[in-house]
Amino acid sequence: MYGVKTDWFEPSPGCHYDLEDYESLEARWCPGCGDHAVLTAIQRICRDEQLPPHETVVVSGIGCSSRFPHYMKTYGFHGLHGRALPLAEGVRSRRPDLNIFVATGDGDCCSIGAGHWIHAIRYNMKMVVMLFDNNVYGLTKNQTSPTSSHGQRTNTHPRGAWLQPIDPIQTTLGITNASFVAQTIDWHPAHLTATLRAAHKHDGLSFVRILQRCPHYTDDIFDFARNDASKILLMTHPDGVEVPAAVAKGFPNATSHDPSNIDEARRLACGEDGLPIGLFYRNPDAQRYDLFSIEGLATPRAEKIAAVRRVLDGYRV
Amino acid sequence: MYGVKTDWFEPSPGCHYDLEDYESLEARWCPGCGDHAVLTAIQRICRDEQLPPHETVVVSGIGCSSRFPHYMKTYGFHGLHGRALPLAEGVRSRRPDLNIFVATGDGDCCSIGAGHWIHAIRYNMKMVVMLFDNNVYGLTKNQTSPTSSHGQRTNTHPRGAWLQPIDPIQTTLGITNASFVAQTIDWHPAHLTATLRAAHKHDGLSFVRILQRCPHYTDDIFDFARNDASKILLMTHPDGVEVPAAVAKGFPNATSHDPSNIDEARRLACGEDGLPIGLFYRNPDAQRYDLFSIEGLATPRAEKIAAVRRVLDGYRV
Amino acid sequence: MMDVPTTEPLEIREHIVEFVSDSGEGAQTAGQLFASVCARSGAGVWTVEIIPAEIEPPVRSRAGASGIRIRFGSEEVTNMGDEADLVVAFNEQVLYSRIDQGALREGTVVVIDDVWATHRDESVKAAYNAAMEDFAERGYDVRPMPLDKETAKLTENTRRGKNVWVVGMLAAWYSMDLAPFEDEVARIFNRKRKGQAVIDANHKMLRAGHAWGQKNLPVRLRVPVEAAPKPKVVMNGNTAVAMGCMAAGIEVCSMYPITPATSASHYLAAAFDQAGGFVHQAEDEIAAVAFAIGASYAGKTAVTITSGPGMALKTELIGLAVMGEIPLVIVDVQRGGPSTGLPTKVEQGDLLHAVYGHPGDAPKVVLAPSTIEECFHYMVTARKLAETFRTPVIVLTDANLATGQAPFDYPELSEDWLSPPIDQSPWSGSTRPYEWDDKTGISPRPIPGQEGGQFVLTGLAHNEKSHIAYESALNQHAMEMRSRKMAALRASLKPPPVVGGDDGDLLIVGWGSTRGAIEEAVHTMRAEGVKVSSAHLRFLAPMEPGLTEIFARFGKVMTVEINYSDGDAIDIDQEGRRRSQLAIMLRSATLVDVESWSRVPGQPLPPSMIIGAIRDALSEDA
Amino acid sequence: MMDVPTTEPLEIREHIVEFVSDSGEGAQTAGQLFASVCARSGAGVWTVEIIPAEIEPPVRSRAGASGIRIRFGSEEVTNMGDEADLVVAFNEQVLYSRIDQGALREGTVVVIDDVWATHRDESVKAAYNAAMEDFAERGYDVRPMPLDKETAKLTENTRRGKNVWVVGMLAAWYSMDLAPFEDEVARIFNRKRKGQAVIDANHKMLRAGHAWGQKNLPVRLRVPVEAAPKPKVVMNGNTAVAMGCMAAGIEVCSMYPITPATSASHYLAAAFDQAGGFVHQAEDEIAAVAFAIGASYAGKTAVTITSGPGMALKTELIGLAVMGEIPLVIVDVQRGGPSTGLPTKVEQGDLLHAVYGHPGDAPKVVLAPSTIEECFHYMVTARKLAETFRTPVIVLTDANLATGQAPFDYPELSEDWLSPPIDQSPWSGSTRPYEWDDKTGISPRPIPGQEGGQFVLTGLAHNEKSHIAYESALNQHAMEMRSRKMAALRASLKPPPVVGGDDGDLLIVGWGSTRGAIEEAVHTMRAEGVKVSSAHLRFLAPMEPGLTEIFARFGKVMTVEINYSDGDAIDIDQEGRRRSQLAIMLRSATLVDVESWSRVPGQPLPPSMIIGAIRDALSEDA
Ligand SMILES: Cc1ncc(C[n+]2csc(CCOP(=O)(O)OP(=O)(O)O)c2C)c(N)n1
Ligand SMILES: Cc1ncc(C[n+]2csc(CCOP(=O)(O)OP(=O)(O)O)c2C)c(N)n1
Ligand code: SF4
Ligand code: SF4
Ligand SMILES: [Mg+2]
Ligand SMILES: [Mg+2]
Repeated sequence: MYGVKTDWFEPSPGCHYDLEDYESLEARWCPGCGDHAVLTAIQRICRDEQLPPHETVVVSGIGCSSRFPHYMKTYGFHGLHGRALPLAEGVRSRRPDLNIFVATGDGDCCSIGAGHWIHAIRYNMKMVVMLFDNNVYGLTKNQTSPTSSHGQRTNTHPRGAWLQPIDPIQTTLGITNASFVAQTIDWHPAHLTATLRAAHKHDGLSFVRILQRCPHYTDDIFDFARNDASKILLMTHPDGVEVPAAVAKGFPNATSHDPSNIDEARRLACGEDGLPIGLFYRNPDAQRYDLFSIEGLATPRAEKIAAVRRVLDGYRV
Repeated sequence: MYGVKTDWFEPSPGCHYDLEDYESLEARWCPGCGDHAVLTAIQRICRDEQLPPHETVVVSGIGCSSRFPHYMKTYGFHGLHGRALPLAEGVRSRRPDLNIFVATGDGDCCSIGAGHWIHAIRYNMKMVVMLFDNNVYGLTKNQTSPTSSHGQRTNTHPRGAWLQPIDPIQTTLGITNASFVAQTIDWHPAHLTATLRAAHKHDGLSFVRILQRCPHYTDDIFDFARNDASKILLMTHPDGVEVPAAVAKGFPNATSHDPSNIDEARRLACGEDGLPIGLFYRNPDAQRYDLFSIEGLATPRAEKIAAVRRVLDGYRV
Repeated sequence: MMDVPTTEPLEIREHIVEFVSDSGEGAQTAGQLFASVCARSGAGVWTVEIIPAEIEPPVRSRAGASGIRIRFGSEEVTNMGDEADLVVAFNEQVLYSRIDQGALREGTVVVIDDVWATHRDESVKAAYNAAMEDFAERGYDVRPMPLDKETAKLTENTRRGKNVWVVGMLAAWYSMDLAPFEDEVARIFNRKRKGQAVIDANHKMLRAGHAWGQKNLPVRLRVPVEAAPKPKVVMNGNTAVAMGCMAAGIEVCSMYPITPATSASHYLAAAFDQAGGFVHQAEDEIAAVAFAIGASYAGKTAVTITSGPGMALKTELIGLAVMGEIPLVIVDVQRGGPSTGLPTKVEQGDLLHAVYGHPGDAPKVVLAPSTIEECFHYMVTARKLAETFRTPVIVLTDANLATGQAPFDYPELSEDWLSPPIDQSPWSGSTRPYEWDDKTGISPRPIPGQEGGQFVLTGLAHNEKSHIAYESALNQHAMEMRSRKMAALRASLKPPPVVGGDDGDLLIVGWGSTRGAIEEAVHTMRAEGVKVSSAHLRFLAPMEPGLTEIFARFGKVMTVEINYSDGDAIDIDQEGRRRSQLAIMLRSATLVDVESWSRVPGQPLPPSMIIGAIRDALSEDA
Repeated sequence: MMDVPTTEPLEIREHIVEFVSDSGEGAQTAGQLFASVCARSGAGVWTVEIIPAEIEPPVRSRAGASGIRIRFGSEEVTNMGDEADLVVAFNEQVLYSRIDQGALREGTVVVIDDVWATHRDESVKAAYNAAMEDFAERGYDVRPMPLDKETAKLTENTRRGKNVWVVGMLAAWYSMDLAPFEDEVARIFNRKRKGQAVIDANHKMLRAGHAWGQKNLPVRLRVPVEAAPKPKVVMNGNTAVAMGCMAAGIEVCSMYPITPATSASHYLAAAFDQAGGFVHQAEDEIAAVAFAIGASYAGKTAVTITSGPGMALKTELIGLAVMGEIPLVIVDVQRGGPSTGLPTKVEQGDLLHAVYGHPGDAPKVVLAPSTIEECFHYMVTARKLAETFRTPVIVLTDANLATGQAPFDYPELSEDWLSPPIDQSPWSGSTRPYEWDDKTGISPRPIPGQEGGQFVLTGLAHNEKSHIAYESALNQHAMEMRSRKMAALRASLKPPPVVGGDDGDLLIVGWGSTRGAIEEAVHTMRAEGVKVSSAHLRFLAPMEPGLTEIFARFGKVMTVEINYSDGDAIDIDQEGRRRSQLAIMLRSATLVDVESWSRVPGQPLPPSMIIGAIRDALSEDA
C-alpha cells in the first residue's frame, strides 16, 4: 500500500509517507484497549491521504485516550484536562494549512470540557474530533463518567452510578450549527476507518463518538453488541459513511439514513432500533468560524503598519 | 389578595406573607428592562404560594439579571459569573426544606456556564432555573452572547455577530434527564407568571427560558412578536402551562402540545410554526439527584460517631 | 481667586476641572472635547472618567453621576491630581456624588445649573435650595448659571445641548480660542457619523456658551502652554493596549468580556481587521486563554486581556504555557478585589497572583506599565519577550490606566515591532524541541508546519525531546532551565532610575499606575526640602536589579501601593503583619525592612495622600 | 551482616524492606500484610507505595514496577528512610526500576526469584543472568530464591501465590510468629469478600514460605518491639483525611477526580453513607468547589479534595468564599508541578498559590499536617476554624502523606468534633449579616431557614448588611475586618516547638510531610555533636508566631522543602535568586536571611539527603 492511495492527493515525487512516518513511541495503553485500534485507523488514514506529518497536529486533553498524540509522529499538543477543543480552535484559527485531529475522552469532553464541547460544535472549525467513550475515567482509575451507565460500579460510586448516562450524540444534535455527527466502534476496523476518513474529508468540525473498549475497567459494556452484530444498527447512505458491501453484510440490522434529516437522526440516536453506527447528521452548509478567523491572514507587513498608523491618526492631537 | 391564596398551603395563624415581605432594595435595572417583570412575577408567586421568605433562596451568577437576589427579601446568593447552578445544587443538596430559584443570563448560563448547565439539567435537582435571555451581555455593556442573532452588532462584533445563535431550548432538550423545559416572555405577565408557577410546582429542575427585553442594548429584538401576537405560538395542554381562556384568546396562534412528546417538542422548538411559548417537555419520572444527595440527612450524632468507629476499626491494628 | 477684578486673564500653571451630569446628558463628551483641545494646544492633560455603577441609573441621583475629570496644565500631567478647582454640575445630586468621593475642597468653584431653583416640582426645588445652602456652608465658591435656560434658546432637548454650551462658556473662562473647539466638535460628530446638521447645531451651542461667558464672567483665567514639539496622540490605557497589540504585530486577541478590561478588546474589534487580526470572544476565560495558547503554539503569539476574576480562571492554563514554554501575552487590567470586588475601580491587588499564583514553580515574566504611553509600548516588549524567552508574559495595568486619558508622543512605528512571519523552514533534525541552553534556559522552538520539527507539547514533566520523563534529576534540571530564563532576562535589565536624590531619608518604591502621583508628591516634598526620592519598578518578575544597593542609601524604604496591608493602628506584631504585595516581594529579596503605605480606596491615590504618607513616615522616625 | 553463623537471631533496631513485582503479582498486598502485622505487634512502621506510571504496563518492565516499601523498627518511624536493607524482587527488571530511583545501596540484600535463570525464553534468561552479574558488581548481597518453584508446588497460577509465600519466608527471617500473619490474611481476604477457600489457600502458602525460611535461611533477624500501650490504626494520609472528614461531622464531599487526591474521596464514597454523608462527583473542579460552597452557605460545611491543577481551577471560587466569608474546607494533596507535572509524585509547590494565589487580598487559613495522624485530626481542626472564623481553610498535604501508611493512636472520637446541627432559630433582627467585631473581624452568620436572617451573599464589595457598597472607607474597613481574622487566629497560636537544642549553629525550618525526615536527620546529626535543630510549621497562614525570636538563637536558618529554588551553583545574585516557597514567606516576615535547601526529585526527601544538606550548610560557614 506504500504511497499508492493518491486518488485525491498528488504527492510530489519522493514524498511518499509510509505508515511508520506516523508511528512514534510505542503505545502504552493496556493490552486490548480500544485506543490502539483508533491509533491504527488514524495512522492508516494519514498514510492513505498522504497527510504530511509536519502539517498534521493532534491535540488532546488529559486521560488515557489523550495520550494519543505521543504515539503519532506528527506535531502534537497534549493539553490540559477538558481543554483540547479550545486549544485546537486556537491552532486552527490562523492555520488553514494544518490537518487537525482532536482526541478527547468521555470525562474530558462531556464532563470538565462540556462547555467547550457545546461551543466547539457551534464554532464548527474544520477538525476531526474523536470522542473516546469508554464510559469511565480510565487514567484516574475508575471513576464514574457522564456516560457511565446507571448502576455501573466505580470508585466514586461503589454502590453504582446514580444517574442515567448522558447521550453525547443527542446532546450534540441539539446544538445549533452541528455539521457532522457520527458514531462508530473501535472493534470494527473497517467501520472505524471509514467513519474517521469521512470525518477527515468533511469541511467543518466532525464529531465522532467512538465506543471504546476499556478492558481494564469497563470490560464487558459493549459485549452485547460485540457478541451479536444484530444489536447494532448500521446506518448507510450515499451521503453518509460508506462501507464496502462485504463489510455491510456483517451487520444484519441496517438502515438507510439520510444524514440531512435531523429529526430522524435524533430518533435513531435514541437507540430503539439498535446501537446506531454511521453518520447521523451532516450539514455541509453550517457556518465555519475558521473562515472568519483566517480573514486578513495574508495582510502584508507594510499594510499592517499603515493600518496602525491610520488608527493612531484617529487619536492624534 | 393578602394571604388569601391558600388553596394548597395552609398558613399557620399569623403567618400571612404579603408582597412586601418579598420586596427588598429598589430594583436598579434600566426602565423598561424585562427583569422588572420577572421580579414582580416571582414575588407574586412567592406570596400566592406563601413561601416563607426565610425558607426561600435565590441564587444567581453575574450579570444584570443576576442582580435579582438583591431585590428579594429572601435569602440570596449573588455568586460568580457562570456558577449559579453548581452553587444552587450545593444549597439544594442537603436542604430539601428550601425553595430555590436561580436567576441566570444568556451569557451566564449558555456561555461561561454552559458545562454546568448541561450537568444541572442532568442532575435534575428541584429548583426553578430562570434563563433571562436578552440575547446580549447587558452588565458588561453590549457584547455578543451565544444567543445573539446572526448579524447583531455589538461591541465585540461591530460588524455583526458571525455565527447563528444557539437555541437554549433545543440544547436542553438534547440532555438526558431533562424534566421540565419551558419558554415564556417577559412582556406578558399572565403567561410569565403561569409558566414560573408551573415551574415552581414541578418536582425537579424546571428550566424556563424567558425572552427578556433589554431596552438598552437589544431594544427591538422581540418587536416582531410584541407587535404581532400571531407570531407567537401558544402551546397549551392540561399537563402544560395553563393560562385562563381569556388570556389564551390573546394568542391567535395556539396549539395543543402534549409535553410528554419530546419529538414534537423538538420540532416546535425549531420555531417554524411561530415563537413557541409554554411547556415543551415534562418528564415527572426523571431521576432526581437531590433524592440521592439527601440520603442520611437525619443520621443521629451518636450514629455518626458509631459509624466512624466502625470504619476506623477496619484499620485497627 | 476668581474674584480678583481684572480684565487681563489670571495666569495659572494648571487646573482640575470636572464635568458631572446624569448619564445621557453628555458631560463625558463635553469633557473629552475640552480635554482634546487642551492636548492639541500642547497642554499637559490627564482625564479620568466618572462612571455610574448602573447602566441606566435614575436621573438626579448620586448613583447616576456620570462625567469626567480633566487635569490640564502648562507641563506634563501624569495623574488625576487632588481635589478639583472647578466642577460643572448639571444638578446638585450628581455633585453630591463627587463630594462623597472627596473630589472637592473648600474654595472649589462650583458651576451649577440654576434651573432647579425654579423647578415646578416642589421637592426638587427644595432639594436644590437645601443643597445650595449646604454647599455654601462647605465653603465652595458656588456659581449658579443658566445652563438650561440659555440652552433652551437654541434647542428643545436641553439634555442634549447643555454640555457643549458649557464647553463654550469654559473656553471663555480659560481664555481659549474657539476655533480649535469648533474643529474638535466637527471631528467628534464626524467620527460618530452624525450629519452636518448636528455639527452646525453644536457649533451654535458652543458659540452661545462662549458669548455668554465673555459677557458674564467677571474673571478670566489662562493656562500658558507651548505648542508641543512632536505630534501626539491622546487615548486611554485600554486603547493604548489595543493599539500596542496591533503595533506589535499580534493578530489574535482571544478574550472574554470583563470590566474594566473589555474596552481594550472593543477597540481591537473595531480596528483589528485593518491590520489583518481578529478578536475571538470565547465562551469563557479558560477557553479564551486556551485558544490564545493554541494560536501561539501554532506560531501566532496571541494576547488575552482580562481582569482579576478572569486571571483566576486562567491560572491553570498559564501554568501549562509556562511548562510547555509557549509564548503568550496576558494583560490583566486590575480592578478591586478580592472576588467580584469593585469591578469598575482601581486596585493593584493581582501582583502576587501574577508572580506566585500558579501551583508549582511557574516562572514567567511580569511587567507593569506606569503610564498610558507605556501601555502602548509594553505590548511590543511583551510580545518580543514572550517569543525570545518562550514564556507567557503578564502585563499588569489597572482601572486607572485603563480609563485615564493622556497625550503621548506619536509612536514611531517600525516593521521590527511586528512579529516575524511564521517560520516554516525545515527543522534541523538533530535539534531537540527543548534544547535548553545551560546558561540562559532558552531553546529554539519548532512550529507546526516545520518539516522534521514534529514534537508533542505536554504539560507533564518532560525531557529535552518533550518526552514524558519522571526521573528525579531530569525534573530538577528542567525546572532549573525554566527558572534560568528569568535570571537571563534579569541580567539584561538595569536598576530602576531613582527620582529625586540618590540618597536621603526616605525612598518610595512603587509599581504600575501610581508613578505619576508618587513622583509628583516627591517633587512637591523635595521642594519643601524633604529628602525623599522614589524608584518605580516596571519589571516585577524578574525584578529589576540593584535594589538592595539603592535601598541602602536611604534611611527608610516604603512602598506605596493600591492594595491591602494591615495598618499600624492595631496590635499586630511586625512578624505577623499582613503586608502589601510589592513590600512582601522586596522584603524577601533584599531583607531590607521595607515598610508599606497601602490603601484600597477604589480610587487612584492622589499626590496629596502620598504626601501625607511621606510626612507620616518621616515623622515616625523623628 | 546476614551471614554471621548463629542460631540466635540478630537484633536490629529497624529495617527497610521493599517488595517489588510486575503489577498484578501482589507485591503491594504482601507488603501491606507484612506491615500490618508489624504495626499490630507494636513496631513503628512507615510504608510507601511503589506505583507504575501506566495502568496495565507490560510484564518484566522497569515502567511496570509495582510494590511497596516498609520501614519498620523498635521505635516510631516517621518517614520512608534512606536506601533499603532488603528488597524482594519478583524479577530483575522491576528491581532496576528501584535501582534507578536510588532505592538500593551497596550491601542491600536482594531476594530475587530464581525462576528466570532457567526460563525457556533465551532472551529472558540472558537478561536475568546479565542482571545478576551487574547486581553483584554493584555490591548488592544477592540471594536468588525459588519463589516460583516453591509456590508452584501449591498453585497453578504462581503469579497469584508468590507474594504470600514471600511473606511467610520473611516471617521466618525476622523471627516473627506466624499466627498474627494468619489472622491478617483472613482479615484481608474477608475484607475483599473472598471465600474461605481463598483464605485457606493463602494460609498454606504462608506456612510453606515460613517453613522454607526456617529451613533454608542461614541467618535470622529480630526487631525487638514492645506491645503498643494504646490501640492503633494504620492507614495512609488520604484515608486519614477521609476518616477525619467523617470524624469532623462533615457530610458533603464535593470533588472531581485527580491524582493523587482521588483516593481520599474513594474511601469516603465507600463509607460516608454510614455517617449520613455523601460524595458528589461534580462535572469539574469549579463545579465541585461551587457545590461545596453552596452546601456550606446553607449550613453544611463541606470539603473539596483536589491537587494542584484542581486548585488552579478553584482559584476564583475560593476568592468568593473569602469575600462572602463562607466556611469551607479545601484539601490540596500536592503533586509535582507546574501544570500537569508529575501527577503521582510528591512536591510542596502549592504553598504560595494557597497563601497568595487569589487575585486581590484574600486572607484565608492554610494548614499543613506533618504526619498521617495529623491528616486525620486536622480535618476536625479545619472544619472548626472554618466555621469559627467564617473562612475557607486550605489543608495542604502531599503525595507522600497521601500514599504513605503509618500507625497512630486510635482517635478518641467525640461528639464535640462533629459540626453542630444547622442553626434554624430565629435571627435577632438587629444583628447584621456581617456584624464584624472590630478586634477579631468575626461576625455571626445567618443560615437560610433562620427567620429574620435573610441577606444576600455577594462577592461584590459590601457593607455589614451585605449591601453592595463601593465607598472608599467602607472598602478599606471590610478588607481590614477580613484580615483581622488572621490576626485573631494568630494571637491564639503558640510558637512552633524547636526540636533539638534551643539554640545552635543551624535551624532547619520545614512544613508538611518532611517533618519525620528532617527530625530524624537532626537527631542523627546531634548525635554526632552537630548543633542543629529544627522547627516545623503547621500553620502557614496565619503563621505561628515567635519565629524571629527563635531564628535569632541560631547562626543560620534554612528551610528544607520539596519545591524549586535556584541553587547556588550558577551566577545569580542573592537579590534575584528565585527561592523556595516557605523561604520567601519567612524572609519577608522576619527579615532574617533564611536560606533554603530545596529539591524537586519527585520523591520524599530521605534523611540522608537532609543530612547532606546540613553538612553543606555548616561547612559553607566554616
Ligand atoms: C484539572 C484536572 N482535573 C482532573 C485531572 C485528573 N484527570 C486526568 S484524566 C481524567 C479523566 C479521564 O477520563 P476520560 O476523559 O474519560 O479519559 P480516559 O482516561 O477514560 O480515556 C481526570 C479526571 C486533571 N489531570 N486535571
Ligand atoms: C469570571 C468573570 N468573567 C467575566 C465577568 C464579567 N461579566 C459580568 S456579567 C457578564 C455577562 C452578562 O451577560 P448575561 O449573563 O447575558 O447577563 P445580562 O447582563 O445580560 O443579564 C460578564 C461577561 C465576570 N464578572 N466574571
Ligand atoms: S485503563 Fe482502559 S482506557 Fe485506559 S489504557 Fe487501560 S484499557 Fe485503555
Ligand atoms: S442593560 Fe438591558 S438587561 Fe441590563 S438592566 Fe438595562 S435593560 Fe436590563
Ligand atoms: Mg473515558
Ligand atoms: Mg444577557
